[in-house]
Amino acid sequence: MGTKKLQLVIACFMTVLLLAGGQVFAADKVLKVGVLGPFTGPSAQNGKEFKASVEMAMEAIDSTVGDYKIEVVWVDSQSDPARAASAYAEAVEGKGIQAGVLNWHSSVAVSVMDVAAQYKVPHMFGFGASEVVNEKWQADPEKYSYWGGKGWPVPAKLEGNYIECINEVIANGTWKPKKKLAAIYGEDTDWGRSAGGAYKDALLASGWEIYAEEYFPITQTDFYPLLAKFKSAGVELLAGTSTAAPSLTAFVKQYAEVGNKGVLIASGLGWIGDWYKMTGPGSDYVLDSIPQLTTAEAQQWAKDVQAKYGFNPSPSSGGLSYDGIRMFIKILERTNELHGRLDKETIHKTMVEEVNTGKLTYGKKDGAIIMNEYKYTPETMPDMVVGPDAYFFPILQYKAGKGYIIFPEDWKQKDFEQK
Amino acid sequence: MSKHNMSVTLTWLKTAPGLSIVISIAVAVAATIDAGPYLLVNMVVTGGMLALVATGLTLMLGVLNIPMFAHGEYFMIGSLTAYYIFTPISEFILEHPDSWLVTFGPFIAIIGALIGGAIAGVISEKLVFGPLRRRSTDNWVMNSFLLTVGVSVLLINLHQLIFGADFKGIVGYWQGMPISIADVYVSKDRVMSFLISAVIVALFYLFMTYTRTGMAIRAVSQDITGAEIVGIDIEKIVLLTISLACALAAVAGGSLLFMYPSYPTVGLEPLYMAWFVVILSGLGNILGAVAGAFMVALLKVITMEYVGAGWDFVVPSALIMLILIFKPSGIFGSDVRGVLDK
Amino acid sequence: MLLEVKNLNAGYGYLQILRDVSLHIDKGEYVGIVGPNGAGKSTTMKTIAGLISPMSGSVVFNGEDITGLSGSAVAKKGISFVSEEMNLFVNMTVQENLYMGAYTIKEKHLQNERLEFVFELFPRLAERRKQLAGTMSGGERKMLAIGRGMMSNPSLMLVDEPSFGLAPQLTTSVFASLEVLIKTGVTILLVEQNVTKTLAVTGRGYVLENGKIGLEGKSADLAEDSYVKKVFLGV
Amino acid sequence: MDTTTNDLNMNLFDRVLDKLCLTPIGLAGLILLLILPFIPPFNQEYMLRWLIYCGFIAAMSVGFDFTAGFINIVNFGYMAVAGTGGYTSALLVLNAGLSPWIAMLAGGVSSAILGLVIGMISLRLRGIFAACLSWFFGLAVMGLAIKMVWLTRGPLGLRVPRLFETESNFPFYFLIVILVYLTYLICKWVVRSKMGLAFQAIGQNMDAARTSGIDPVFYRVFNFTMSCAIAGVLGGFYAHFYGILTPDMMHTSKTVEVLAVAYIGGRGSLWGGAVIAFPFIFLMEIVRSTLSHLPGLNLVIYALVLILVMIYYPGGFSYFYDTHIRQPKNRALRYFLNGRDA
Repeated sequence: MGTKKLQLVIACFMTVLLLAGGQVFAADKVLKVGVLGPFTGPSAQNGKEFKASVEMAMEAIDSTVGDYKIEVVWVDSQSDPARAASAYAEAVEGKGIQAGVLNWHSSVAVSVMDVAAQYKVPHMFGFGASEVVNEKWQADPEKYSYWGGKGWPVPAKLEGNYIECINEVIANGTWKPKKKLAAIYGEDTDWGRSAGGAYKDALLASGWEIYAEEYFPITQTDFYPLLAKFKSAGVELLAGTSTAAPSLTAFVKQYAEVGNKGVLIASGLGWIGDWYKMTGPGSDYVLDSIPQLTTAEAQQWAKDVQAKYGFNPSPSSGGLSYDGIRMFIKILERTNELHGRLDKETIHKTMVEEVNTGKLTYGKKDGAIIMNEYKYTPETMPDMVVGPDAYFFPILQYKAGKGYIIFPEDWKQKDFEQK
Repeated sequence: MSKHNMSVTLTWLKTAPGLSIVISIAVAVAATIDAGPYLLVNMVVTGGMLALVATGLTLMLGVLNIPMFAHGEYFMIGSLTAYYIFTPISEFILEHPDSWLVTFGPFIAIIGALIGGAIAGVISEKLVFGPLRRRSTDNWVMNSFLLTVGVSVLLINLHQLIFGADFKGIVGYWQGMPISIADVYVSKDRVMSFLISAVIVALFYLFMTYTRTGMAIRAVSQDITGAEIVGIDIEKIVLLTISLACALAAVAGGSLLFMYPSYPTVGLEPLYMAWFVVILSGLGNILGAVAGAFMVALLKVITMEYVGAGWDFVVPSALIMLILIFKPSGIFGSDVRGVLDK
Repeated sequence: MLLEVKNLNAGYGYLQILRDVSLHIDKGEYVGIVGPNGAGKSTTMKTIAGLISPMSGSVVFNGEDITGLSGSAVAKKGISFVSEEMNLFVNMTVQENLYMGAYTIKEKHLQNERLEFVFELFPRLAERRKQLAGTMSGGERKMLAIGRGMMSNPSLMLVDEPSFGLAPQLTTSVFASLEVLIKTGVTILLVEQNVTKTLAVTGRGYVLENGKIGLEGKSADLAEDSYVKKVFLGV
Repeated sequence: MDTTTNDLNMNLFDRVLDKLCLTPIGLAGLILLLILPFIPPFNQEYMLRWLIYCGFIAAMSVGFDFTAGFINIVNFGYMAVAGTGGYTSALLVLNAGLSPWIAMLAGGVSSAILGLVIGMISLRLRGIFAACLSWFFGLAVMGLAIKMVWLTRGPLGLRVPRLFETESNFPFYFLIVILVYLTYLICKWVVRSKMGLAFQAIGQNMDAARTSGIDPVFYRVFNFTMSCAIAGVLGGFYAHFYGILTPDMMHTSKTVEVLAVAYIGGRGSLWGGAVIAFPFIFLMEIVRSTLSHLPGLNLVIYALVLILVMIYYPGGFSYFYDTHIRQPKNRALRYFLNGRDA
């Protein structure tokens, strides 16, 4: 039997090879853009939101910039830096992407930065926030100029707000903790540790005592032993974050169940579109900081996503990525205007000359739905300008599935409430 | 207590099971005094759920000699089934808060998970294990092990292909305030999941000990030829055992949906833990597996308390390896016949 | 005729052991199969019991063709097999083992009747009813295996090497218990290496050599046969 | 392929070939692998990247088969062992400024030590229990890599300098092909010697081996140490090729990948896994890449192939080759397939 069958198998194999190889030779005037995101794995929910945002933004421009057809290539990071780097390199080598946008994890950013630099593919608006990304970027700005402006600043710039808010609340007497004992928790990733470090610094600076710092794998969903430990130690303030939906919602839910009476900061809960479905009333009184869908346009966007994709998008992963991809489209349009052609060199040039210098910004006037303005300057790079009139997250407190802004003072909708 | 009983107890205490049970209880008591009663409560609740997953695994390994690597995926099937049954029920409950479903809806979901797991088990036997058994007899343990590895990868990725990789979770099964035991708050869901697992494990124990079919399963596990010559229909018993084992894993997945949302690789952690239990306690009896489950739960909780989050694989697995060096057949394993590669 | 085996060919995998074995047993008979090691005695038994499926030939029991049925199906027809390895359930008590022997009987009271009967036959087992089978001595296990074989109230018992690995005095007691069984009207097919003993107790016998039936006839005649004497009895 | 003949009739070419443990077709395959990167479409960088991964899995599967196929113990923590080598190598380069080449060897040494430890503590265990022990060991090592953040940076991964300071994948490809061949050659030499017989004796029946004067302790530990040393060097290659090392590399699912290839290739053949890895892994990569909108499909196929092979062809590809292809009527062809000693 052997030989004939074997020949057939080999023939099939070669055909598949040729088909795959043939992809590289596609038609002219096509710009392939890689969208990097965790489409599978524990953060797949964010990947889903990315996908919806990109598809909607592409639909709005009919996937066309000038006479270029934009083709989206999904690059799955699988929440793992090594696999992400491989997938990205493959997208460049095999599928011929000329530019990339978005990204979720910091650890992925750290590894993909090198790939982008290696192939000189400009990448815009990756979310990897941690200091490591910035340190690496600043160590060689020239090389990493291909890793363009980030979509999320280092935690210290935003996460410190929580502690500021808490201290303010204590100062004006709305909350009277028995003792200033805090604990820090977080997912065991660059982001989790980086944010945890930000809380720690801010807490220690304002006279808090830290009981413990606990970092757990992003797939963990059983926190009862940990939370019980915190409770029995009398921890009054628990600050932490996770980007993985199951992990953080379980944490919040179990925090309430275990009977903790203190304040819980669950940074990132609202980044998950349908978080309330998973936490239920356990999320009452929890603090979080997420951007708000304030404008009519933003609310319309959320409705559209709900209608088209069947889930409630989160302003942070869905909304920010929507703004990110639209800003990227603006960059493409500008590049086309300046150079008359779209490829990795011209896009990179625009990014370096126009975006990173603060010349090209994207704001409410362009139709941004989340932030007032996305603006990068040489001083802030790779972060954006952070501030209430540019990029800013207010602090909210949840009640019955809705968030009310309690900080900063001028945006305040409600006062802080104690449990 | 007579003198004779005393000496029997003393000898038992010197055996591996006696020693380890006494040490475990002592450690649990010491840690409870040191840290607080919540530790004990957590250990009991975690142990209950581990017992459920581990008994299914023991059954597969002990009766059929299948070192099941896909056990966690039946856990996942259970949680998935429960999710798709309970989601419409919970929506209905939201609109009709007085309905009988408020109390009994979760049971429907959990029983659904049980049935789902049993069906999955039957399908696996018909499509996978049966054909292997008919074709290969030598090197059975390793071949079936690799087969279950394949099944595991297959089920994980089928889940991802069909249902997507996102986390399908629920807020909780039973509403209401958590129950307070000695200033330790335990949510109704956890109490119920513990009760469910206790009832199921007890029923299962009674079934295996006293019923004709249960005895037939034990007979098959001890001597398959002997079972055949007394007239036990091996095929039927094997089918029943596989579906029972899968149902046990699935019911664990179903009743723990509030804590482990369903996603493709949700089964990995229960799988690791169940294997810890089975290897630690050895292949002996169900009671051994239950005791082992509480020991592993204790290890896990203690690690979490004194070492920190994220260490709960390192410390227990290191300890179990240590125990294995001194007691290769596990603590309660008097007889490891059949699993040795002879 | 209770059992009729015709032209049976069987073996393991590609290895054929039995060649055209034919034998028959009438109701109430006590028949022995003797032969040297590796002659295929156990294979014959296992094939009749359904543990090995034959390559060709037929096994007819009580007028019903049972060729190729599984072991459990054969057991349900009323044949019980006491194997050489005994195949006891080592982690079950004596009583549980015996109850398992009555697996094909559904009614509890009938099971209990059989249990009483076996306990009467082997009082030793009654004494140890709560003991685990795995902790018993060789002779007791043999007794238990035979007792378990009795539990299903079989019309035919296949007993394979009951004396294997036993001390001489135990062998005698095992043979004595088979003697008792015959008196209660059970048909027995016995396989033994101990030729003298076998031919002394059984009524009729077969000599199996190299997978073939060499001789057959009344046991007393076989015992006097010069060939048998020369080969097996070393006379 | 398995016997060394010092037949004087053999010409020099045949003798060299025999020393190199190759048949003419094996040599042809090796040459094909070496010229592959010059043939379109394989000359594209991304295809080379896949091929390098194929080579890595191929070499790993040879090392894995050295244990699984010969002493019949599945080292279920094999990737964790490789990861240890990778981390050792990476850390030495990063912290001690060692050259990656020397560091890779040091990685091999560290893994060998790990293998020695696993081999020693799993001595009293057989079959599935030894597999479980190595599995738990792997889990513990992975857990350590995750938690020792100060050293390994935890899940964030280490940035590792690459072996060649070039962006091209070419040199890496040739290196891995050489590594695949070297791994095969070393294992084959050992297996051909008296030691190979001892391995097989132990693998088939440890007690019988012991009674016939073979010391299972030495051979088992030696086998474990050697296969782990191979894994360590390959782990170093992995680290210095991808340039990033995360604990995820040590995950059980990665071991499953190696194991699947080794078993589909055919256990106990050494070459089966290496031969099958290239087309198989490559095809899976194509499926994954072209059908990226169906994530997990490649793994579904992977699992299906493993299941089908385990049920219907547990001997794997090498067995198929030996029974169906190896002995053609044509003499020239037979020489081509078997070399002179057939």
